[in-house]
Amino acid sequence: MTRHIRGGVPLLTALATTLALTACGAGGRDGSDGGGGAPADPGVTDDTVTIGGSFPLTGVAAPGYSEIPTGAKAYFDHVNAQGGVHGRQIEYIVKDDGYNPTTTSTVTNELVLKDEVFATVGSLGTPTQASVADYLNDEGVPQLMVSSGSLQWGDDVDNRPLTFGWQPDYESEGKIIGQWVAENMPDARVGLFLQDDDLGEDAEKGVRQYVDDQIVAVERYTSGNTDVAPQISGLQAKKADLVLAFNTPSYTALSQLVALKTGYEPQWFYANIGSDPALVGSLLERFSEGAVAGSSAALDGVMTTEYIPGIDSTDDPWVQLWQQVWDEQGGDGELTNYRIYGMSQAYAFVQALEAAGEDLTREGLVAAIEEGGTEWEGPQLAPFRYSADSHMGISGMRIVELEGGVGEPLTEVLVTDIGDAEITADDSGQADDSPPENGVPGS
Amino acid sequence: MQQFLNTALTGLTLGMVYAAFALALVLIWRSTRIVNFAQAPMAMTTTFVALVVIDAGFSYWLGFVAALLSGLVLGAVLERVVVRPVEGKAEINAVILTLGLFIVLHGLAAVVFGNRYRSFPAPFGLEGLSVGGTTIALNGFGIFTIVSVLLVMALLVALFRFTDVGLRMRASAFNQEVARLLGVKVGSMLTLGWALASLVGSLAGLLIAGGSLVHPSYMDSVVVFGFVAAVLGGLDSPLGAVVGGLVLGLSLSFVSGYVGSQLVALAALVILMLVLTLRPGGLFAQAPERRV
Amino acid sequence: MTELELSGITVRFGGLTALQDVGLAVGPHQVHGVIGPNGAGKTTLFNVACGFVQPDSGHVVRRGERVERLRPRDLPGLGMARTLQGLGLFDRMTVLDNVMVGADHHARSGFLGSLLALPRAGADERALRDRALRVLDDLGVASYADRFPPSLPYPIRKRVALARALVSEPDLLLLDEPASGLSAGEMDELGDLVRALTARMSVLLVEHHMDLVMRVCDEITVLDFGKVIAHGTPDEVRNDPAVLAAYLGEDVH
Amino acid sequence: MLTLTSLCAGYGPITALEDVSLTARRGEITAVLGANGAGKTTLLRTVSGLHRARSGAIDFDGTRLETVAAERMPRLGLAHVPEGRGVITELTVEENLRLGGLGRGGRVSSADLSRVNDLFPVLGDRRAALASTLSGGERQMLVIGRALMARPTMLLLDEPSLGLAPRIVAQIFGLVRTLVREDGLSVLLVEQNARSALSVADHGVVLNLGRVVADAPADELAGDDQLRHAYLGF
Amino acid sequence: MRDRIASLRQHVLARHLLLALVGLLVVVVVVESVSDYRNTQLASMAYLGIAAGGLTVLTGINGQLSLGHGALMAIGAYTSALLLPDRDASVPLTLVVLAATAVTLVVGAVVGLAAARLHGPYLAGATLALAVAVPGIALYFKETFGGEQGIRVVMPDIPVWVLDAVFFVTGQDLTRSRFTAYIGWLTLIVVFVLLANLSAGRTGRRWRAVRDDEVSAELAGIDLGRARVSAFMVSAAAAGAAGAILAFTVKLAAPSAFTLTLSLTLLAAIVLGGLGSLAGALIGAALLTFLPSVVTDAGRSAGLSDIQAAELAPLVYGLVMVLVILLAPTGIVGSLRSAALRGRARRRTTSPTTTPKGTAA
Repeated sequence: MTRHIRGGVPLLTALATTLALTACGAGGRDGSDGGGGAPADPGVTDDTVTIGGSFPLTGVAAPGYSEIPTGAKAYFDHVNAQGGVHGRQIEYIVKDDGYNPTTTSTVTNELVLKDEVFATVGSLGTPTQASVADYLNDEGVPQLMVSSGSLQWGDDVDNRPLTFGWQPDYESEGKIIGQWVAENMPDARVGLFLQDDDLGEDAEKGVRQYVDDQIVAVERYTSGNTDVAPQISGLQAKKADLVLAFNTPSYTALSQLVALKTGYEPQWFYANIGSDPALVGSLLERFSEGAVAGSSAALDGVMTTEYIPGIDSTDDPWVQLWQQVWDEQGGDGELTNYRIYGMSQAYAFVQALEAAGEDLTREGLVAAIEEGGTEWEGPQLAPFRYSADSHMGISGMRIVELEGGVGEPLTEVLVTDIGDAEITADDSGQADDSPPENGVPGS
Repeated sequence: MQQFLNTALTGLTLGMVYAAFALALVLIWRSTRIVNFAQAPMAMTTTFVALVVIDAGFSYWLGFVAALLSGLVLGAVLERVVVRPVEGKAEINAVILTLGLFIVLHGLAAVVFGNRYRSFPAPFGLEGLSVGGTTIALNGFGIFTIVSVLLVMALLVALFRFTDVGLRMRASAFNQEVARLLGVKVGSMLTLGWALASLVGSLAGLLIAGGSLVHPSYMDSVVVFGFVAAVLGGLDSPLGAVVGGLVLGLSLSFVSGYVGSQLVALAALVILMLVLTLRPGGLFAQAPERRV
Repeated sequence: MTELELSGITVRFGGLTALQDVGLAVGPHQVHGVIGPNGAGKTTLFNVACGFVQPDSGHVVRRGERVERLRPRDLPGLGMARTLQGLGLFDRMTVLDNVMVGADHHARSGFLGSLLALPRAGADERALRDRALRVLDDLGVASYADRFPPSLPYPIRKRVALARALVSEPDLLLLDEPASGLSAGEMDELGDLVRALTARMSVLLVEHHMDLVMRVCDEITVLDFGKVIAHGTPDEVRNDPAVLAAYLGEDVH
Repeated sequence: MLTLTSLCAGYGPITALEDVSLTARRGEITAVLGANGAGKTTLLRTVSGLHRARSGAIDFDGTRLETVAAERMPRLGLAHVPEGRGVITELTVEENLRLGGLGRGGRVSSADLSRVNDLFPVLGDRRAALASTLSGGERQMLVIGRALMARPTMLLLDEPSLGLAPRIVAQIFGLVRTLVREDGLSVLLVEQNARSALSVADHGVVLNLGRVVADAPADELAGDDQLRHAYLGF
Repeated sequence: MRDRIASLRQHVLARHLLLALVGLLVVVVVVESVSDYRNTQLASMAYLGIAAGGLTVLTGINGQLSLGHGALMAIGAYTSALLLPDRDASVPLTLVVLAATAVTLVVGAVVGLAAARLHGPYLAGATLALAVAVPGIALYFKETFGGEQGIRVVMPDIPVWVLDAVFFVTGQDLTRSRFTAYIGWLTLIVVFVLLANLSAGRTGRRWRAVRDDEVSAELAGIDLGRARVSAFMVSAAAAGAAGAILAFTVKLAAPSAFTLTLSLTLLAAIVLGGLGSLAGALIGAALLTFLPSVVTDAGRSAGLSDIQAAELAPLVYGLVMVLVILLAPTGIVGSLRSAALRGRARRRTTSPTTTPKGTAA
């Protein structure tokens, strides 16, 4: 009974102490930007610009994706070593969200409120970035070059004026793949293997524009659940002999394993996102003993798409640049396609910084991308679609067949847009660009 | 038809693993009246031990043995050092303790081995067997799974039925005080019980990992399924655990294949609640438990 | 009219018959003892009387009315209270709270009253507390009101347990082995207390300390092997050869 | 053989034994008598190491037992025979017996098994049955037989008559007597059934409220009012 | 002695309201003086604290263990998210919290009815299954619950009168994170006052009685089933409110937020703080909110990589949890309290005269 009476005192003490501790902990940082002074945007000083990004460094999506920020960082270091952009060094803060949208929300809060970044750049994942898009736009923080092909990054400029995509969207990819199948494999019984989110949905929309009547089965898996046996069995039961798969790399490995177990041998067509031969190969490598040949040969004969030159195109000047940057600035490990992805993205961001000029503001940066983005040269095979009406990224890709880890082109570079835009061969000459001497755009 | 067969075969293989895991839970429950929720991360830890051995260039089998042995040791050490003080105390303390161990082992594995997916090899082909021209969802590793679980069960039966140590262990499980009066070192028997259970749990961990991806949480849902399987058979009955595991494995495989894989855990929950409501002592109970 | 009547009670556990056609009646302001060797069925009979065990046949009659499917939680409503052999005190609650739980059925305020701490609930609480303190005072243990039971000596704990039963103001009290663990002196005090209680209620007592039983009981029922082997006043019982045989056994040779 | 000196024991705040001294002599049956709650079972549990004494000494053939663990007792030749409920019901009759034989350390000898089966033919007949299917009398025989499997020199018998009909009680006590006479066993017999116990015992000790109130040869006690008093309070 | 006890106990509500008021003052001062980032952390602490408070009632006071409280929070969070679809069609936040609480209360009643029959490990296992099963429902009914991406929570604009009122009191503009922190802590204070009322009154006493000894509780006329179910419902309602605050803070209701880890975290909070005390629940929530960054920094400076260091915090809770159960089963508050009691007992025994019964002033 007395414990009720006294119970309140510790309760209050606890409350007061913890709150007081919070207050103390925050003391240093607080008022630092409260007072007046230059109206500079957060994250920008005369000689630095601080940006951030959240990536799955741990968890189911980590293989491969966790390498993207290391590539970007290496390229930023390369630029910094050349004196930065307009005299500013780029500081890139990378947070781990484990591909968990709730965690993304927390770490993005941290990036914005604690680290006070100028913009987020390259942050990865559809569900993850969707959870913070409104928040970032509300806070006025540009959400640049999201590493995902969802339509959310660029299709809704009115509501998300600060959000920009980078890679080709899944709908366009679906359309390009769909048209190719309709033209080249008109008799195939098509099965769809889809991740159960925007990735699968957008892609399905695109594919169905061309092969709606060829589709015999649609199976969806939930990211995080590693048992895909029911889905593969479903495809097999419907006798699909061409599987168009829009999934992350781990699920490419898992689907191959299950197919092996159930003796299912369709023609596989993995969307770009899940088809990195080196990564899938390394995931499958252990399952040897005559079951799966290890390394990159695992995906031989599989079709996929390509929108930037990959690690195996050793003759490509861009790949040579990336190799040089990685050798000089990179950390542990080899150059991989994911690191190339990160570097290509970082290259585009540096272009944006260049274009935004000496007086760096968030508004100015956004305007610069909208104005000049379509003209930028760079490693991408097709141009960006950036404009005041669309923030969508790269406009096209080519279809390739994997052989020994190398993509043999089956088509030229095809460009299109979402909706009923036509698919045409790219005539911009973008694929023939070569990088500037020192590897820094605009110099 | 082929889908039905494949679903059933997948369920059978999975059921065997659940059975092994449930058996591990039952062994510990019988001897110490504790449901070892830490069984899942314990098995995960030993699987990572195997991975370390294999990564160091040794064969799968050496890794396999290393995992089982480390399971044995881990079980014994945890019982002696951590669990012993709460045995026979308020049951809620034991539950919280095993959940605490759950978190600790998880965290430890994440720090030491990294919180990411890694592939884990299988000793036999992953290619499905071919029967009459069609390939069925049972591969060499699946057969190995079934055989090894059956073998371990047979060994356990032999141990308990035909050896003096087994007799002592059973006596300790059923009546500690009488066992002590008859000269049985009950403490050692409990330690041995935990060690054996942990070994069986490690086997389940290795079998789930084989030919698939592992990460620190890969066994988490298995602890739920193993628990449901154990309750299905009545927590006290090793035979019940095996049957419960098979029933659950098949049921869940069909739910996953025909309803939706998202609802597998929900199905397990529904099965659990039905059993607890209709037959609280499990499928093999003679009569409902009596109060006071 | 009798306070409590058990008639024709038969209880079987599996194949074992724990009680067979057992009957007894407790009159007003009477102390009725149930005795018998270990395993005779005393506790089972007691459990029938308070609803923990449902008899296979026979019934419980309270003040002339048959009670169908008696449940333990019905006891306060029937004006009955029971102590437990193992005391069953709430170890992580104060002595006062322990006793207030016993008085719980006097309170009228409900969940909402507690949730919002309504004035009515406050008044109820005060009334319960006063009741509880009064009973603790009567038993001479009011000074332990804010202590926790595990920190108290055993005889004090026994009194607290008794206070918890008495605070519901029963007119039939069931005492389960109240003397176990007490010293001879404490047992005498207990005897006086039980006698004093008869002014307000009847008592049904299971006890194996014979001297206490003989001293306080008005009537005694003796069980052995689940059957009544003797019944009567203490004097009648103590001279009954069947009782002597049950307790002391028979010569083997 | 077994000597207790000023033994005190209890549970938490309850004192169960106070200053108890007694001696059980070799080759004799010593009966410890008393009503429920007199402290008999605590006495036995304290001797066999299931319960720790607060003070006092326990000497068994020159070995001090106060701090010896219960599981060591069978090796010392001391067998605590719990009442009939102490069979392990989940094991078969033979497994119960084998378990008894393991207590001494080493393997179970088939000679011991057949000797016990000779003593209790009913156990031999039902060797494969689960102990849970035995009657009360059979269970009592099983616990005694199980104790004998370890070839003890002294039996501590806890209420062997509990819940048994007089005919069965007589049978069991007769058997105990035989064991003492023929095998030279010593027995400490804790009983509530005083007359039956005294009719087979050599010596009797009466406990009341945890204290020794009488200690005398059995035939002397049997005619004494002490006993009636301790039990019935008059 | 008795009089003093009586007078103090008489005004349960007054005492709790007074505490609440003081608490509110502290909250205003702190929320106004720390950064937006700290305020988001404070909001997180609030929802952890509310849920832990509810779990304390269930586990600490009623003795039932639930690993399913993460799932119950999910129900509150999804309810809130469905009520806040976009900025224009918003329901007032107070109503949102109440609705989340009510819906979870109903679900809690169903779960509680099943749980009341179970004990110890069975209850733990069943609620564990609940924790694992519920996110799957959100995935399966994708149309309604948004699948893996979950549903966005769009916080309505802060009402002008609130902005004005806060500015009037504090002289500062109210930012969004500050606003969320206020909502979280106001909810926490209301929930805690109600829980404290219950705990101090007849209902709480019945719950404790059921926890400590079922047989005795039943003999006192308490319906065990009803007591258990009511405790579960109250606890679930608190979890629902916590879910709403989580939705406001994270601005998203997604399955990945309500994994087994969340449920285990809540359990860690109440064990760390001390089972059975609301103050402990709050301390536990504070530790879970603020400890990770401390531990991570420590790990990093001890030479671990960033990713490894990030995994340290759960390891530390787990270790502390195990140690608490082994060494101090009553937790932090319990240990302090018993230390205080020992201190008092020592003083009591050293004082020359013992106070005779009933005469203390």
